[in-house]
Amino acid sequence: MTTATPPVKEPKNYLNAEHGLRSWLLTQDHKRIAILYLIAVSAFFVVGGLMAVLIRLELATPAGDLMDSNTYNKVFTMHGVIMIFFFLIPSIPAILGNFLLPLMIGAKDLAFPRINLISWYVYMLGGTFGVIVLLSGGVDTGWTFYTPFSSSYSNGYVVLTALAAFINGFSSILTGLNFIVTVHRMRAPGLTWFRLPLFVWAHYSTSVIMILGTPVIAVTLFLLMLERGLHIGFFDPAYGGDPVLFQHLFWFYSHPAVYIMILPSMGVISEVISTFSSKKPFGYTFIAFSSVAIAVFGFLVWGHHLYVSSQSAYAGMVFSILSYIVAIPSAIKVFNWAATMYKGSVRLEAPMLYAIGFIGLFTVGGLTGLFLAAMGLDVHLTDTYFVIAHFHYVMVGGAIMGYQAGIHFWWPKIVGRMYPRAWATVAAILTFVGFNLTFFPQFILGYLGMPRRYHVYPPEFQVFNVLSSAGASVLGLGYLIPAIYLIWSIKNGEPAGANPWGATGLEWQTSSPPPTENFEVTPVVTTEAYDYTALTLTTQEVTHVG
Amino acid sequence: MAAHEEHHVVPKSVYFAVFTALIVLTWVTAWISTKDLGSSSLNVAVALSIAVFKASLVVLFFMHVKYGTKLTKMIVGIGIVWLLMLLFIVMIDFWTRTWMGVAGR
Amino acid sequence: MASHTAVATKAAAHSHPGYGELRHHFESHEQQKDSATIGMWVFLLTELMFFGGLFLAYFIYRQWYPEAFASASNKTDLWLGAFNTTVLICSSLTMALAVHAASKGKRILLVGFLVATLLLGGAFLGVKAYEYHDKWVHHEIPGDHFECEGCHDEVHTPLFFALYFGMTGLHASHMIIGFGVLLVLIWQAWSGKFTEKWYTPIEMFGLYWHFVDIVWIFLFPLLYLIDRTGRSLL
Amino acid sequence: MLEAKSFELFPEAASSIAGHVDAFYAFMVLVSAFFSLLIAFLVVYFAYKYRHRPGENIVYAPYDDHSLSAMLLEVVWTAIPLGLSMIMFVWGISIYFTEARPPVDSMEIFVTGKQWMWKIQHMEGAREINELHIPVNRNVKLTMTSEDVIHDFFIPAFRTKADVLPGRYTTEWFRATKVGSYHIFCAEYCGTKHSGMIGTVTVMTESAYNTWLGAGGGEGSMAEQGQALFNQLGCGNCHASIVNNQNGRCPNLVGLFGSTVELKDGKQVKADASYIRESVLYPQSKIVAGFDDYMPTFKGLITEDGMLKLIEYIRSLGAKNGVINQATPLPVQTADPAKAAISKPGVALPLPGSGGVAR
Ligand code: HEA
Ligand code: HEA
Ligand code: HEC
Ligand code: CUA
Ligand SMILES: [Cu+2]
Repeated sequence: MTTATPPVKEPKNYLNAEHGLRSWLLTQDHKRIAILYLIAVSAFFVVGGLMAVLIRLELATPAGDLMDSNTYNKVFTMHGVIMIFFFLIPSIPAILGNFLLPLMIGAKDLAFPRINLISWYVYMLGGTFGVIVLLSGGVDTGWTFYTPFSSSYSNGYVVLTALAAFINGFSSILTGLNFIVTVHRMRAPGLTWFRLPLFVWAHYSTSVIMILGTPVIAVTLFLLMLERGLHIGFFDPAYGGDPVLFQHLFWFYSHPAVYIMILPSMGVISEVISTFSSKKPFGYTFIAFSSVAIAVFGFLVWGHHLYVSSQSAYAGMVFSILSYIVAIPSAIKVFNWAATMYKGSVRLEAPMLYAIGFIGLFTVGGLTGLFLAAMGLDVHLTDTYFVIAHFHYVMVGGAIMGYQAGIHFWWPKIVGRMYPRAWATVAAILTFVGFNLTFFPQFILGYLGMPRRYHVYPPEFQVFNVLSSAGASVLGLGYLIPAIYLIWSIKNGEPAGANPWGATGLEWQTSSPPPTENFEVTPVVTTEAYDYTALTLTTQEVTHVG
Repeated sequence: MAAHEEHHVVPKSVYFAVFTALIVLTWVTAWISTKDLGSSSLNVAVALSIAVFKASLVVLFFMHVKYGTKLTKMIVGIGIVWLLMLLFIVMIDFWTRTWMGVAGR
Repeated sequence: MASHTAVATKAAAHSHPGYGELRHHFESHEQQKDSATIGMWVFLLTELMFFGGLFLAYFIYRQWYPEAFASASNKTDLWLGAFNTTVLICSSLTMALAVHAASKGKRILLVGFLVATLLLGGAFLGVKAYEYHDKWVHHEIPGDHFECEGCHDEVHTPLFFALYFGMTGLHASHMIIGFGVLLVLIWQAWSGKFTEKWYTPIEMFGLYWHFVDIVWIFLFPLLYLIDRTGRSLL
Repeated sequence: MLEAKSFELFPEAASSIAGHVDAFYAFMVLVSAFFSLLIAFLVVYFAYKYRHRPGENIVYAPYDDHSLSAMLLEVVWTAIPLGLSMIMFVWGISIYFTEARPPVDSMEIFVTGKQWMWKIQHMEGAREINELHIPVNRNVKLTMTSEDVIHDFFIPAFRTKADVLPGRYTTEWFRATKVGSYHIFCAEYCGTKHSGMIGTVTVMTESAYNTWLGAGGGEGSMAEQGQALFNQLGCGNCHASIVNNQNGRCPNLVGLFGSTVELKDGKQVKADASYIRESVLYPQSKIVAGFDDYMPTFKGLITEDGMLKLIEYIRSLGAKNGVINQATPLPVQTADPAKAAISKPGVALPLPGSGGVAR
C-alpha cells in the first residue's frame, strides 16, 4: 500500500464520526467506550506504577530511609489495590474486549450499549473514591483487607477503599453480563460456537468468572464496611466472628479473579501466535475448552491462599489437589501455542515478540505457582517474596505482556495507523530484560525467607533487592517508550490499511479505524476460524510482512 | 438466528394453584416450627425442605422456567450449583477443623 | 473467511407496529427480546451469589452458636413474619398476573395488577419497618449499645442480629428499588407504552420481583423459625 | 546463622524438617527448569527455523489438528504434567502433615503476638520478648495466640510458620538441629511496625538451656503463676471450694483437662485449651450438663498471656479418665528474683504489666 502524501479526506470512521467532548462522554459506541477505558485505565497504571517505583526505591536499602513505615504500608496497599482492581482486571476485557468482541463476531455493538457506557461511569465513580483515599492519606491494610486488622485496627479510610472496590466490582459485573449476552445472541449468521476466535472464548470464560465471583467480593466488602463503620461484627473474634471466614469469602472471588486477569491475555496470545505464524492454532478445541475449564475449576481452589491461616489441613488437601488440576489446562495452552509455531511462517513483529515473552514468563510464573500449591512448601514460602515474584511473573510477565501484545497487534485497527516498528522491538526486548532482572531475584529472596510487606529488612537481603530495584528502572523504560511512540503514531504514523498483519479475524475485514456501524454489511461466515487459505490477500498486499 | 419457540402463556389457573400451595406451605412451616419433632435437626430439615419446594414453585411457574429455553434452565442450574459450591466447600474447612486434634490445623 | 454477502434482515423490522423500538444494533425484535431475557437471568445469577455470601456466614455462625441463635431468633415475631411472607407471596401472584395481563394486551388490568403489587410491596415494607422499630426500641441493634433481654449468650447474640439486619436489610433495599421501578412501570403502562407484542420491561421486572420473593422464602425459616419449641432454650 | 552474609542462595537449614523441604524444593526447581527451558527452546527454535524471510511468499499450510498424531500429542502433554503434579501434591501434603502434627513428647512453649512484639512464656516460668531460647534436638511445640490482629510466627531456618490469630490457639512445632541463632519474622501483615516485629531464636545445648532457664523466671512456673491469677480473679470463690469438696454448684476443675465434657444440650466436647479459654471468656456459650449458667464472663479482665497461665494451672490439676497430660511440666524451677533483674538480652525479663490481669 502506498503512503498517501497529499492529505486525502479520511473515510468516515468511529473516530471522526462526531466531534466534541459530549460525543465521547455520552457515546454508546463500544469502540469509543473502549477508548474511554483505555485512557482511564492507563492513568491508573501510571499511578500504580509510580507506587511501585516508590516501593523499589525504598527497598534499595535495608533501612527505612525514604519514608516511614506507615507511608510504606500505604504505598504498597495502594499499589496492589490500584493495579488489581483499577488496572489489570478492567485492562484487556474493558479495552480490547470491548473494542473487538462485536467486531470479531460481526455485530454492530454489544447487546447493551447503554449498560456498557454505565459500566464505564461506575468504574470512574469507584476510581474517584480510590483517588480520594489516595489523596487523603491512604489506607494501610494491604490489598487483601484481612480482618480484624482492617475492621478494627486500621484507619477509617478502609470503608472508603472498600467502597471503591465494591463499586468497581459492579462495573466488572456489567461488562461480564454484556459480553455473555453478546456472545450468545449477537453472532453473525454462520458464526457457530466452534468458529469463534479463541479471543472470544477467552472473554466468554472471563465473563463467567466476573458474574459469578464478583458479587461475592461485593457482599464481603459490604460486610467489612458495616463492621468497620458501624461496629456490627461479622469477622472480628471480639464479636464472636471468624477472621478466616473473611479470608474464604475474599479468596472465593480473588482467586478466580487472577484468571480474570490471565484469560483475556491468553486469548490475545492465541490470536497473535496464530497470525504471526500464519497458521491455524494447534488444538483449537483444546485451547477453547481449556479456557472454560480454567473458569470453572478456578472457582474450586481459593483455599490455597489459606494453608497457614488455621484452615483445616483436610480442607487444605482438597484445595491443593484442585490447584494442580486447574494448572493442567494452562499447560495445555502453553504446549499448543508452541506447537502452533511449528512449521509456521514466523514473523517476529513486536506483537509476536511480546507473545513469545508471555509464553516464557507465564510458564515460569505458572510453574512457581505449583511450588505454592504444594502445602508443605507453601508453609515456608507463603507471605515471602517468593509469592511476590510468582504473581508478578504471571500478572506482569504474563497478563501485561499479553496486554502489550494485544495493544501492539490491534493498535493499527484502533487508530488506523502504524507505530514505528523498530522502536516497538526495542521496547519489547527492554521490557523482557527489565522484567526478569526485577522479579527473578525475588524468588531467591523468598526462599531465603524475606517476608513480604516489609518496610525494613535484615541487611543480608540487600544484594538481591538492589538487583530488583535496578531491574525495575529498566522495566519502567520498557513501559515509557511505547507510551511515547503509540501516542506519537496517532497523528504521525503511516496509515495501516485494513489488514496490515495478514490476519483472519472478521475485525480485519472492515476498514481501520472501523466505521461506527462496524461493517458496511453484516458479514456471513462460511468457514472455520483461522482459515488462512481463504485469505485472499497476497504477500504484496500484506503491508507489514517482515 | 435460530428459530425461537413461540412465547408460552401460562394459564391463570396454574398461577392460582401455585399461589394456594405457597400460602398453605407458609402457614404449615410456621405452625410446624412450634411443634417438637423430636430433634431440632428434624425441624430444620422440614423448614428448609418446605422453603426449597416453595422456591422451586416460584422459579418454575411464576418465573416460567418450566416453559423456558434450555439456556435459561442452564443459567438457573449454574446458579444453584455455584451457590452450593460456595456454601459446601467453605464448610469442608469448618467441619474438619477439629479432626486432627491440633489447635489451628 | 467470511464472504461479504449482504444480508438484509433488518429492512422490514423497523416498520413492525407494536413491537416497540428496535435498537439500531439488533437485527430483529426476537434477538432484542432474547438478549433482555438472558441478560436478566444472568443478572439474577449475580444477585444470587451476592446473597450467597450472607447465607454462608449465617450457616457457619448458626452452627457455632446454636443457643445464641435460638434465643435471639425467638425475639422475632413468628406470626408477623408469617403474615409478611403471605403478603409477599400475594404480591408475587399479582405480579405474575400483571405479566399475564400484559401478554393479553389488557391495559387496565395490567395497571391494576401492578398497583396491587405496589401496594402489597408497600405493606411488606411497612411491616418490616414496624419490626425494625421494635428492635430499635429494645436495643436489639448490634453495635455499641446492644442489649438483649433474656438472651443468655450476650456475646454472640449480636451476631444473629447482625445477620438479621444484614440479610433483611439487603432484601428490603431490593424491595425499595423494585418499588421505584414499579412506579415508573405503572406510569408507562398507564400511558399505553406496552402492547401484547412488546412488554419486555414488565416481564423482566416480574423476574426480578419473584427473585426477591424467593430470597424471602428462605429468610423466613432461617431467621424466624429457629427452635420455636423452646426445647434447647434455657 | 544470624551473622549477615551478603550473598546466599539458600537459607540455613537448622531443623529436622528443613532437609525435607529443601529436597522437595530442589525437585520442584528441577521440574520447573526442565519445562521452562523446554518451552523456551521450542519457541526460540521454531521462531528461527520457520522464520519468514523477506520477499518470500507466506505458505499457509493447512493441516489437520484432529489427526491421530495430534490427538496423541494432546494426550501426552496433558498426562505428563498431570502425573508430575500428582507427585507434587502427595509430596507436599506428606511434608505438611509432618509439620502439622507435633510429636507427643514435645516440650511446650507459649507465644502471644501483639502489635508489634512476640511474648514468649516457658512452662517453667521464664518469659522473654522477641527472643526464643530452645534446646537443640528437642521437639518443641508452640501454642500461640494473639491479643489483637493476625500475626504469623515464621522461622525461615526451620522452614516453618503458622498464623497467630486472636481468639483462638494455633500450633507450630519444630526440632532444631543446629546450635545458633536465627531470625524470627512476623509473616502476616499486622500494621505499621509489621517489619519490626522480628526476633531471634537461640538454639542452645541442653545444658546451656537448663542453665538459662534457671537464670530466668522469678515468678514461679506458669502453673504457679496461673494459680495466683486464679485466686486473684476470684475463680476460687466458686471453683476452689470444690477442688477440695464438691458443693455441687460449680464443676470440679480437677482432672478436667483433656477429659470429655457433657454439655447441657447433650453434645460432648473435649476439654482442651480452646474449650477452657471459651469457658472463661464466653461461659454462656457452652454450659456443662447439670450446672446453671451463672458463671460471669471474664472477657476483658484477663490478658492472653494470663489466659495461657490459667490454662496451664488447670492442666496442672491433672487429668482424669486415664487421659495422660501430654506435656507434664518439668520440675518447677523456682528462680532467684535477684538474677531475673539482670536484663541482658536472651534472659527472661519481667514484663511490664504482664501479671495476666488486664488493666
Ligand atoms: C494472573 C494471575 C495469576 C495466575 C494466572 C496464577 C496462577 C496460579 N497460581 Fe497464583 N497468585 C496470584 C496470581 C496468579 N496466580 C496472586 C496475585 C497471588 C497472591 C495474592 C496475594 O497474596 O497478595 C497468587 C498466589 C498464589 C498462591 C498462594 C501463595 C501464598 O500466599 O501462600 C498459590 C498457591 O497455591 C498460587 C498458585 C497458583 C497456581 C497453581 C497457578 C496455576 O494456574 C498456574 C498454571 C500454569 C502453569 C503450570 C505453567 C504452564 C505449564 C507448563 C509449561 C507445563 C508443565 C506443567 C506441569 C508440570 C504441571 N498462587
Ligand atoms: C497488575 C498488578 C501489578 C503490577 C502491574 C505490578 C507492577 C509492579 N510491582 Fe507490584 N504488586 C501487586 C500487583 C502488581 N504490581 C500486588 C497485588 C502487590 C501486593 C500488594 C500487597 O501486598 O497488598 C504488589 C506488591 C509489590 C511489591 C512488594 C511490596 C511489599 O510486599 O512490601 C513489590 C516490590 O518490589 C512490587 C513491585 C512492582 C514493580 C517493580 C512493578 C513494575 O512492573 C511496575 C512498572 C511500572 C512503572 C515503572 C510505571 C509506568 C512507567 C512510567 C510511568 C514511566 C516512567 C517511570 C520510570 C522511567 C521509572 N509490587
Ligand atoms: C460465680 C461463680 C463462678 C466463678 C467466679 C467462676 N466460675 Fe467457672 N464455672 C461456674 C459454673 C456455675 C460453671 C458451670 C456452668 C458452665 O459451664 O458455664 C463453671 C464452669 C467452668 C469451667 C468449665 C468446667 C467443665 O467442667 O467443663 C471452667 C474451665 C471454669 N469454669 C473456669 C473458671 C475460671 C478459670 C474462673 C476464674 C477466672 C472461673 N471459672 C470463675 C461458676 C464460676
Ligand atoms: Cu505481626 Cu506482622
Ligand atoms: Cu490463588
